Amino acid sequence: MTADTLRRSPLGHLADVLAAHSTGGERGVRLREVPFLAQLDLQLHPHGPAAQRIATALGTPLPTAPNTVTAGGPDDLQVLWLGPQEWLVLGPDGSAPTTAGLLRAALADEPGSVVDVGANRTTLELAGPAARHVLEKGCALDLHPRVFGPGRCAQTLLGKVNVILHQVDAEPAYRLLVRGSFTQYLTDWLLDAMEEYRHPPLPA
Amino acid sequence: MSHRLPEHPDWLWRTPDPRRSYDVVIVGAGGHGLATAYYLARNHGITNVAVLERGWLAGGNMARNTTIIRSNYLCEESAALYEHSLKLWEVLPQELEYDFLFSQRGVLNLAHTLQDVREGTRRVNANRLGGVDAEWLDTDQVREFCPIVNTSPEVRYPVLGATLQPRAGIAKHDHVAWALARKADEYGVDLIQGCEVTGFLRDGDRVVGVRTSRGPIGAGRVALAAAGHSSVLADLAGLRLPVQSHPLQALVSELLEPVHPTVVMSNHVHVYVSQAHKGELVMGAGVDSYNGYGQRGSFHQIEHQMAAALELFPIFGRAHVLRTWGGIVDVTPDASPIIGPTPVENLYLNCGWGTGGFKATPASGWVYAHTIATGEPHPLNAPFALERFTTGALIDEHGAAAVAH
Amino acid sequence: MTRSHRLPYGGRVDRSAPLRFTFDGVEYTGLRGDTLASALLANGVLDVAPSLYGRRPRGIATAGVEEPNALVQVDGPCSEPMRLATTVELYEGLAATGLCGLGRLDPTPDETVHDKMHIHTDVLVVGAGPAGLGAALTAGRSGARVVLVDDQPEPGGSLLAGRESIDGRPALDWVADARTELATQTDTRILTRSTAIGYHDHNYLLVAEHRTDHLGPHPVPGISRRRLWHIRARRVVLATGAHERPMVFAGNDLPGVMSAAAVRAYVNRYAVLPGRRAVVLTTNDHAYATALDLVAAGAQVAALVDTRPKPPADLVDRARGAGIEVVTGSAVVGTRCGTAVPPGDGGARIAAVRIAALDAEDAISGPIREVACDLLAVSGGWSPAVHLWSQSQGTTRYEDEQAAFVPAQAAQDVVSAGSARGVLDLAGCLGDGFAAGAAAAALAGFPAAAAPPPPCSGDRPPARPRPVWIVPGETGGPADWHDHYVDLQRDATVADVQRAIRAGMRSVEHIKRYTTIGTAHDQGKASGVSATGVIARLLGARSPGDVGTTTYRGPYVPTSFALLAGRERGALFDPVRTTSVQPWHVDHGAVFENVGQWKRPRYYPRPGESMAAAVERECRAAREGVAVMDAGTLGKIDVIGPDAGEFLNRVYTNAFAKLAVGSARYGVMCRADGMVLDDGVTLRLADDHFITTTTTGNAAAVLDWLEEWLQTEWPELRVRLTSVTEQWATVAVVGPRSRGVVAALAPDLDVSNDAFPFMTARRTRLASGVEARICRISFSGELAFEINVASWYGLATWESVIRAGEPLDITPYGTETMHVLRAEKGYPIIGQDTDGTVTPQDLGMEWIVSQRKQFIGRRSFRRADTARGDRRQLVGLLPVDPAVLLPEGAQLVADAEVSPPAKALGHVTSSYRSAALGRTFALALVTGGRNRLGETVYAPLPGGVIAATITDAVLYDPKGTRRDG
Amino acid sequence: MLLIACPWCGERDELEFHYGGQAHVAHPADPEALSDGEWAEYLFVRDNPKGPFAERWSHAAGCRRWFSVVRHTVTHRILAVQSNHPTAADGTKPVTA
Repeated sequence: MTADTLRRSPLGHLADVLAAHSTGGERGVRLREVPFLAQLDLQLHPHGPAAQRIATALGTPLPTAPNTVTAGGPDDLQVLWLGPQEWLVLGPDGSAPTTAGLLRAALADEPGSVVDVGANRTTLELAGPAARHVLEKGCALDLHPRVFGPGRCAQTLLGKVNVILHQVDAEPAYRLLVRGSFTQYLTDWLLDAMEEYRHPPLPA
Repeated sequence: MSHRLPEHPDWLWRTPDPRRSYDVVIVGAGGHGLATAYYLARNHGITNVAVLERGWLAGGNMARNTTIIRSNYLCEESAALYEHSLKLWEVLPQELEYDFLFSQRGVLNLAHTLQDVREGTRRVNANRLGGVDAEWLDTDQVREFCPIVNTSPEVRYPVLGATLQPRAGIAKHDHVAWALARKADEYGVDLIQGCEVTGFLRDGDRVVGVRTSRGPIGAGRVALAAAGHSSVLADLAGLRLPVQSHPLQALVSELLEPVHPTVVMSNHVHVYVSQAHKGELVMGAGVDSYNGYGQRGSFHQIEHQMAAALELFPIFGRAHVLRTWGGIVDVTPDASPIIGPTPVENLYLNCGWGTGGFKATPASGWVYAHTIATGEPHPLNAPFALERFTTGALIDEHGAAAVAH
Repeated sequence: MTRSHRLPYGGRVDRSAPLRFTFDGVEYTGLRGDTLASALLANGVLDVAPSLYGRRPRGIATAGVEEPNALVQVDGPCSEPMRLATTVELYEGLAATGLCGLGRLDPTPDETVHDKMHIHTDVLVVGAGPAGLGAALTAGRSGARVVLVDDQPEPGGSLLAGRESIDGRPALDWVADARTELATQTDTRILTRSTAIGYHDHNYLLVAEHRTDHLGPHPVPGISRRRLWHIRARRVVLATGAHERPMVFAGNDLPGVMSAAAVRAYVNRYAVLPGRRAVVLTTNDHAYATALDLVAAGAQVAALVDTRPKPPADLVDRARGAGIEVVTGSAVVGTRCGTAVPPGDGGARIAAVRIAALDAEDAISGPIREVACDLLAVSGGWSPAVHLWSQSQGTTRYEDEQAAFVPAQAAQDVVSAGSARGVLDLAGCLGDGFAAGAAAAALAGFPAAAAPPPPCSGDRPPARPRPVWIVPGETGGPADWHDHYVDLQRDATVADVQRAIRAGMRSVEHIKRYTTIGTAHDQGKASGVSATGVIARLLGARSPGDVGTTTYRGPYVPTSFALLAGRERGALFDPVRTTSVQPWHVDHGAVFENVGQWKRPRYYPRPGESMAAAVERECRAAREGVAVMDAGTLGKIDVIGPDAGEFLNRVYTNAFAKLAVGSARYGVMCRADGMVLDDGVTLRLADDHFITTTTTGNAAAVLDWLEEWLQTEWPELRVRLTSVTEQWATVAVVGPRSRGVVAALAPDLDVSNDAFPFMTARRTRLASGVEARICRISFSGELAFEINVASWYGLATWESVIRAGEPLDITPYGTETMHVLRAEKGYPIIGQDTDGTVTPQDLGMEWIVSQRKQFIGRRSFRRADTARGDRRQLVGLLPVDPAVLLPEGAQLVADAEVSPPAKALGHVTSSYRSAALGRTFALALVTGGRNRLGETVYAPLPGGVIAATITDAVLYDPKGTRRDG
Repeated sequence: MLLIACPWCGERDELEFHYGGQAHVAHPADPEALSDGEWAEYLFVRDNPKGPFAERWSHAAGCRRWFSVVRHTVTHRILAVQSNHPTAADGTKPVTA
């Protein structure tokens, strides 16, 4: 078994910095890394028998409505719609081998793929009353609660970086899944965007 | 101190009605059409010529470019053509008796990566061998030549050096067009504005004239010079061209005291900027990816252009964009123009200049006039024939000219 | 000290908040709520700077964004050029300098932050005057999301400058109530100090908000100075108001000639009296209110000159009732400048006007009389502010009845409301706004009960104006009228327009360019239509509608570069991509190279070591010992599915379908035109599973390319692609002693050549416990291994390689050494040794081009030019002097003596000093190069000619004996 | 900034997409059977109308699907969006028709 002391998440060394830049209160916003989530990229035909088998195996159906998330199962998995034939299965740290096994078994001979992408991206969590405004500084999606909310996800651009955006709470709280090589840049970008909310608002 | 522009002459051109026929009808009274008419008259004695313009003279890309003139292209064929152009630019103010503010202040092409450096030195060496003036400047020399360029090693893409073409520069576009128009008019060429070509008159496989919004006009030869609308016109003649039309934007600032002594271009950071005679900063933005005839582009191109400009020129932070506008560039697969005969007899083609049209104006007119007058391409435009897309002998400028300028 | 021009009461200024400021170095006092212009006027300062070209004295002429004269440089930590005194809000300590139309860039770094915000709305209302407020109220009541933007510090628009009543109360009380109601609407947002600058396709608008400018020159912690709002709106209501036009008459540029509406604004909004003895000149009803308000404020109105022979009787009666002489059917035909100016009271200023009657043809038809004044308030008519409308591609038409260009056909989901579409009375604007807001909300899916607008009083629909586009001069003709200014900032006159027309110009665009009218800082905002009128008159056109306007171009107001750049500056300009090993590279002094967006270590100098020495040391380690490189930046794509082999067969020039599981193969892919696109090694992990690598800079493009073919051409292929570039950290362990290092790291793995041959891969668990895939791949010709681990373990694995290699003096190396090593072996770098015109055959790779299968680009090899035998081909070059390094990019010719212009045989693509070869060498693309082996070519360079011999591209270990160690 | 309706993800800014030029230009089934002229036509010649244009876009920053759009090249109005993904035919419904 691998010693976890060898593992480094892209932002592990910045945990203190993220915490120090987070603020509470009416216009607060918090940023943290949620490292080492299990992530499996799943591709298959959404209406074949395998899809049904996978739903059973995971304990939750694959979302077929674009930009939505399903969740459930004993492993507390979340399944994000990425495309008409592609999903991202998220689970707790360490769950990838088991889940991948389940998925591959359920896929059986049907064409499709299960690829471990857990180390390909890391997860940032941005939460707090000002979280949406921080995102709006660089994300052109309509994030108004009427349009976007908990259980919604989207692959989109934040600033100059591709992200998977997943709203996890109405507070609001969002998870941002970003490729490892862009993590430092995106973090710098977010900290800069959050700076405003560490200061008193502009007097009216 | 800002300079007042030189006054335009007291007389420019007539506003004639079209005659029934001409020896040559040129479609498009932009820079290339006007230069072609001028050189048909001057070099070949052909003056029974009409230049037909859908809108107002020189109102298309000629009115919309960023006026940079240079000849430091990568491919030998391109460099030769543009160098011919530069030599003509050097004599035209006098020849046309019109001060169009041709200013040989040099053009720097910055290098920001080792690959840029390789490409830059390749171009400098190729240019020198081809008889085009070119120098390589290191970072310190760049700073000396243009002190406001941010040469700090701390920037995202530090300046590693630059090519310099000292004879390159800028000119005032309207004045250039009007200078050519005035001389063409003087030679007897009819410049006919508000006259849209709606079709071609044919006699079998031959073109014998054009249909226009002001009636049919006969022509011994018809020469297209309608950048931005080349495909639309060629379509009327049943020709499909390897050309796509894209939006390209530019902008100017308000008038500012002189700070920028030269022209700076950066493919990598994506800036090209000069400070015009009166004091405004003139800049170009990127070509939009999609086809468009709307003479406007996407705003993010302007925003990116500004971010890039400030990366290289922090002093521009508090300058203001006064006006933006868009043109339509005809882009070919190899980013090089097409000049020559077409499969349709008596129909000639000049298109696909992408972002290089303005600087080519005189040479384009020169070689196109030659081609129209003699029926054979001039040696300088022979490589730019339509057939190259069939043979594969492309003149691929993409390597060094991946962005607009 | 000058007499104050501040009125003792009224206005929207805070008399409890005096503010000190300096202008041109002189200290003055103003009030909170002032603009710089109103504060200057309150201090009796009228002229700001002379004109740029004519050096004519020029005064404040308007109270808003259409100001042609009052340009200033706002000083401060980073001074800003070319602001308008009429839009700069006063703050304590403001320092400004007048500008004659030419700004000055301050080299001081600008520390302020500019940011952007992206929002969506159901209804966007531009302009918070009566029409805009009405529209926002009704739209907001429907539950629709509403954004209301206005460039002023507070809503109200024209009501701020007027004295009208709404609902029986002062109009500004209604405005306050409206504001309160909007604030209670949960999804309504009001942006003040925010100017809509651009209206783009698909209802995309840009709004520039000045957030802290009014607070002073210093950054406010955390708050951006300005913000650019990107607003996507379902429906747009443009309630942008109208601009009052100037008039063209002799001497119309004197300080003291001011827009009548501006005069009214200075009196009512700013409580400033711009003059004490005024004359009002008008073509329409509106200036009557100015005249009456001036009288009410204690000024004298010496005459109200109306171009109309019969202005509405009620207006005339009211004016006369206030003691104003009304002169009808007349115009001001000249002005006189005062010479004796009270000390300190500004410079030159109007002292008198000359008034004459005009006949139906606008000719002077009676005696001229002079009336003394210190202010001339002019209303040449109203031009709806159609700038944004026109930017949205909406058309306009000339309305004779109103003498104005008004919106005609919409091109997007937008309406104009109020005076922006030519409705000029308050009741009309309110009604228009209420209706437009309700309609916009309904069209956005939020039907609302129509609420009637409140009743109002104070004005009424205006009577027909009589525009006089050119008030004739007292003598001569248009060619002589050199002091009839059409464009103040450009000093362009009627005489200039006449000259353009005489030169043959007919198009408004040509005349504009000939005269430069409309090209100055104000872009002809207020004067543009007047200029069209002048041109129409001189061309003999029936109406300005036959001449047309020039195109309205964005931005609506000048917008700073810094705001458009936003936060994409410095570290946020462009992403820096790094691998998981980056901290080690930084700690160990790597010098980095930008490769695409990646930062890659170029070399690792020891203290005091030059690059050449470091690279030589690193090369030697790789050739003689063991060296290690971070190869994690290479693109990696999982290709999975029963047809994966077939798919790769179609995209690579060589065959992959029969590659054995566990084996790797180098491949080249071409574009459809046959030119090399990318290369890399593909490994078969299972029957239906490959992992393919791309070059660092091309990873995204190659994935796009593969997906495009798969989705659009070959949807029948059962293949799935997944990018895994960052999933894997890749550590290349290179050199004859690499086997020992890998053996120590991976104790379970038999690393012998027989058990683990070249171009195969093995899965193993490293001694650290980390799962790894190790490949025997070499980009140097040496024995080499690539260790792939999940990137979480990249840094730890790198460090364990370093530790395991320590006894062997393992040496980290960067891209520079990698380039030398591969070049010695003749391996090309796509993008360096190729440029988009190079085929695999040109690279000497006929062996990799299958003759037995179809693949992308194959057909192109048969084209006449592509099939030529004398294309530029990749060869090696050995400089005759082995110490001389050929510069990369050097051109090659056949003769030592060459005089330009000459044709090149080719050029040097790569060039290095090689420790292994004990000399310099290069790679080059040379015409017919492979038939020239042994020939000497020459590189003419500024410092002299370098001779070199053409050789095979493979210079080091041509037999490949070293790859197995 | 065009607003393009991805058939799957809905309306997104143009920046999320890659442009793919004219739609419905198939790779020739047998390139070897084509003359140089015909091959050049496939490689390089595309329609370039001033008016409605059927073109391809890929939602590169989103679901990464290619689809077709009919857009007017002067007004930029989008007249039709069509998914050409095989799944669509199999019953999965894009969010826009």
